[in-house]
Amino acid sequence: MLNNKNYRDQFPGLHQEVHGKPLVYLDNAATAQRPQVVIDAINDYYVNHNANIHRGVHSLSESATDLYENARKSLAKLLNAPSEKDLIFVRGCTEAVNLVAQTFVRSRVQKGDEILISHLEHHSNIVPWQLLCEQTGAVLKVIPMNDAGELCLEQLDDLLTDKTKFMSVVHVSNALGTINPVKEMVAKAHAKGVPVMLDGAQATPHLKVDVQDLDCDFYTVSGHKMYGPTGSGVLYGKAEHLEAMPPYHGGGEMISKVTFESTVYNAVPAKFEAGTPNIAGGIGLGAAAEFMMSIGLENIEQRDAELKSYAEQALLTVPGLRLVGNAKHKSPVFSFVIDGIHAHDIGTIIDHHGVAIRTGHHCTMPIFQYFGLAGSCRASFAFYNTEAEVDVLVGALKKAIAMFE
Amino acid sequence: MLNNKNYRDQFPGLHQEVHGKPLVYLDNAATAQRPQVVIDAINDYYVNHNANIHRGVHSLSESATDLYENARKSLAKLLNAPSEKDLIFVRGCTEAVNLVAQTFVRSRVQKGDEILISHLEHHSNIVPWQLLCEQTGAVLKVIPMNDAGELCLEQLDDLLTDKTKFMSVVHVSNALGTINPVKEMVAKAHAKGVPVMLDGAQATPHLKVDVQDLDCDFYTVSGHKMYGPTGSGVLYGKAEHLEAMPPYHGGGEMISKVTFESTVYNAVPAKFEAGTPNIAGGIGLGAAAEFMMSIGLENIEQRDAELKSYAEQALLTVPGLRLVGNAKHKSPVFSFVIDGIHAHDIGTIIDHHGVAIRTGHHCTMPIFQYFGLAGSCRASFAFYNTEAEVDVLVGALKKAIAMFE
Amino acid sequence: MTDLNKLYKQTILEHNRNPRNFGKPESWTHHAEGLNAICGDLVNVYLTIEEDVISSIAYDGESCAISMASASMMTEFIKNRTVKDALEKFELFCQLMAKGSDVKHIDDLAALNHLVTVKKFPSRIKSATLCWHAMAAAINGQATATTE
Amino acid sequence: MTDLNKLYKQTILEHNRNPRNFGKPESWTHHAEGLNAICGDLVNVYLTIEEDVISSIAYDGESCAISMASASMMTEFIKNRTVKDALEKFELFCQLMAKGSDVKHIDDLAALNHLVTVKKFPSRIKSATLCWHAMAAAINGQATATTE
Ligand SMILES: Cc1ncc(COP(=O)(O)O)c(C=O)c1O
Ligand SMILES: Cc1ncc(COP(=O)(O)O)c(C=O)c1O
Repeated sequence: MLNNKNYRDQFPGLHQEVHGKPLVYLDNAATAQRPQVVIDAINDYYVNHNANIHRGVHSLSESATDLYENARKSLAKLLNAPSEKDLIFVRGCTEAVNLVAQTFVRSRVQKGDEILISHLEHHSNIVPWQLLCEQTGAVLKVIPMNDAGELCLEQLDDLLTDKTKFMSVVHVSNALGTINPVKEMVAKAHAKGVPVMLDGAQATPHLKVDVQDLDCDFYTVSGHKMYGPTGSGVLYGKAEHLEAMPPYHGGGEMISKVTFESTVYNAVPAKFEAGTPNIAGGIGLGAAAEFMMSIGLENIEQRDAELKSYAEQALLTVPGLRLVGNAKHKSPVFSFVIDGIHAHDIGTIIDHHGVAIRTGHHCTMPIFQYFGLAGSCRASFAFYNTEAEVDVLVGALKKAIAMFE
Repeated sequence: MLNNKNYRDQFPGLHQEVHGKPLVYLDNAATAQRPQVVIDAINDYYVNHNANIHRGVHSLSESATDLYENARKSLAKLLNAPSEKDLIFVRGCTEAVNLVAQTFVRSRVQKGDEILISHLEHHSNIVPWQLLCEQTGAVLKVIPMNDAGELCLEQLDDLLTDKTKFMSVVHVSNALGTINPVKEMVAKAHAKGVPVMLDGAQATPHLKVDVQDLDCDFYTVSGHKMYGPTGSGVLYGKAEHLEAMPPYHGGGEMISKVTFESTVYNAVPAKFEAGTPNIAGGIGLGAAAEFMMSIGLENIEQRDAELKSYAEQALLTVPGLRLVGNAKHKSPVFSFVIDGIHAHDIGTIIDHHGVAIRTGHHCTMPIFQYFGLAGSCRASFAFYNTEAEVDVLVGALKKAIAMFE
Repeated sequence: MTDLNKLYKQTILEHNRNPRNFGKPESWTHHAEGLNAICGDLVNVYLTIEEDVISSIAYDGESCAISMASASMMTEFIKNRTVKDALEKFELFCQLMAKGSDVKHIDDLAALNHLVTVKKFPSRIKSATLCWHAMAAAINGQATATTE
Repeated sequence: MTDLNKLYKQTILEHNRNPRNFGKPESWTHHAEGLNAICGDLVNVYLTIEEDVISSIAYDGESCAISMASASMMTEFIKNRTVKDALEKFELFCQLMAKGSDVKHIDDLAALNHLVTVKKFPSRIKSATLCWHAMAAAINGQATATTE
């Protein structure tokens, strides 16, 4: 069992006041707090190993390179990737999706081909495909969802046609918390020969992810959502794809030989990592991965389940509150609306009680179009949140309602 | 006059030992050390303002957004940009060049059109154009250089033809230190109606840069080279270009409205900043800009000049040492080779005396092809380096030579 | 009374309960939508301009109480003004609400000055100005105004 | 003697002064270039393979002392071995030099074991293995070997 109190102590950002009230941070799906070990790893690089990586023969550059490459190994372990060479460091999930769209997919699609996404996607997994469709004449298809906020999987086989060249779906919805049955979806797509990318932005903070077991072709990780630094993330890709794909950015590191006439690209993953990367960010993300493994993903999953059931019951005691999305499998993320009060007003009011939630469309406008809503309030939990914080949230919501009466 | 000692104290990375010897860090052109204020700014964000930006109504998100947007203002001040809205946060110069190539330039070139760069470019300002040429059928043209490592400007007018659609040149060469007369070059290009990007990676750490005075269309800044965090940087663009350009990455933040059928893009600069950015990196970069302005760029320029003349004289006392590149206007960067000893061997040997230099082609292979060399040793100075450190370098080089005798 | 109470009780809720000029009119000469990109707020402003005078103005949309109340106040305030005057008041209102500025009151803005309390909630300033941007856009013939 | 001196004095400089099998031969049956992407090191390896035996082997290129000495040693060591044997020795040498491994000596590698000191300078391991990768690439019909 997870000793919640001990872990809370390790997150300095949790221990502060907002408007004179103790902070209740329930905006974890937007970005998580970072544990001291992550902040220390960043500091340690800047103070003791501050150098550029890969290119230097001097000692600082060597040790910085080791730290960075060890971080890649930690991430490979977290995701159970076959090799750390299958991981490309990126700024976050958004860059990862754009990278795959503009390299792997762009080199394979022609006019009339189809790209399949789902109704649950974050804008990051919609707009890059719209741009690609504009550029290539490909067509965007969407797996529909139902009133519970679950995907209509019975339609998947029909949506996977001869023209489908790629499928990209979210593992866990940031807006509704829905956990999609991605292993089954990958299998269905593969049965039709369609490669699959999974958007893992909201999955890695909560679930044990095994890319080999999922058998996905690509998997995206957002560092800042899994307790790591901002501007960090990784893209996992099957080795055969990474080898075959054209490069993304041109620049230093990603080449082995440059003349003005021609250029020989470097081996994977360097081929996709042009320029000086976010070195401190990568190192901090490695520390976050090690931190999560030291807690144990099964412990995090268990704690999530406890918080989820407590929060769900507590929220339903708020008069006029309606939950948006109630998938059978979901993460501790709650989208809700309250009769007669706009989400932004609720957000502003409960902030004055120290409670940080997100309001609006959460970068998933199509989901809210489906429900005929402009947006929602979203309370999203991490394993370090407590039942007492749920109570503060509920109390604050009741005060907001009182104010509007 | 700059009190060097005081400033050294503010860089924690300078005060350590390597192989039991005090570190002499002369690899500043690869990446600089960071002052404590930059490290503190990163920490402060993670500890006191840890939240995602732009999207939240809660207090932490507001203060994080303010810090991030104030950083943009500091950068605008440093570069004398007309407005902070003309600055796009990027990972570094490499991303900036790729962004401009794939948006502004790609939408303007056709088969047979020409892109003009120079022989002094870093791979980051070569390979993105080669990729673009492959994609569009455009042709890459190169402004030649002379034995001093200066560009042959008398040929520029002829190289700017009716077909030239864009010119991208380095402000200060990372390999040789050459400071190009970029204002004059911009004027010549503009006279032929050609827009210009300047690669400022090595300029901002050393020179007062005024984008309005230079009148360049785009200017790139690498944060990690100007005492800021890794994974940070900005692209300056003239407002009219940024407005007109198609977006780069698709994702959250860069849109105002998404449906599966169509998408409305957000205003500049958000249009180019899809996804969660490197928030801590941007904030740290703002702190670096403020730090540099507090020292005064004119003081940095003066200190550079002192160090440069001292180092040049000292290096020339090393037997068999030959400087590569001796431009009239140059930065305190010295590329050199020593008869009969390969650069990497020198690098390894002097590292054992605590001296960190870079060896190899410094991501500028064409420069070394010109000189018929595989690479060089490069000692690159920052204002915090000292004359005593120059002496240590020279002593270490002499010991390396003795070892090979 | 806390700022929070002041903002909601005094200024906002009254207009929310009794919105003036709310709803899509049967006809209009000028229209624009105001979009707040970040949070998805939407306000439509409909104007009828006759001989340079805004003879009628209405709004609808889906938006927070601050935004809706601001729109309600704006329509009351703008109705029967000349186009030129309306645009001048738009500028003044933006000055009043500008983040960082210390302006607390602008004589020409009469009752609208109460909205200055919104500045204590910086992320909500755009809620208050959204309808004004839409109004100005409509006059200028633009279909959409966004407050980034 | 420091590691640095040991590396350079004992192992490397002798081969640098008297390189064995240096220079581009008049003819060969197999060739590959080895490129060290990071630092721009270049080694060409030329083999003549007759009935599965490497009857002659030579190298040239522009590279550091470690890389050049390693190539010189390799050519002495590999000459007259069968292709199969050469590839096995390549594997063994890579094991010896692998970053992180504790292997200090491999019986089958005889004189080459001195190069293990290079492991004290991790960024230079690739200098020592570059020629070996090129040799293996040449045998396998690849034009270029890179050590990322
Ligand atoms: C489901 C999902 N996908 C993608 C993203 C974008 O990730 P990032 O912020 O790392 O670019 C997010 C977060 O905003 C998300 O929640
Ligand atoms: C002149 C020059 N341009 C571009 C770059 C690439 O910059 P970054 O490391 O920020 O991608 C560098 C640094 O490596 C450089 O020195």
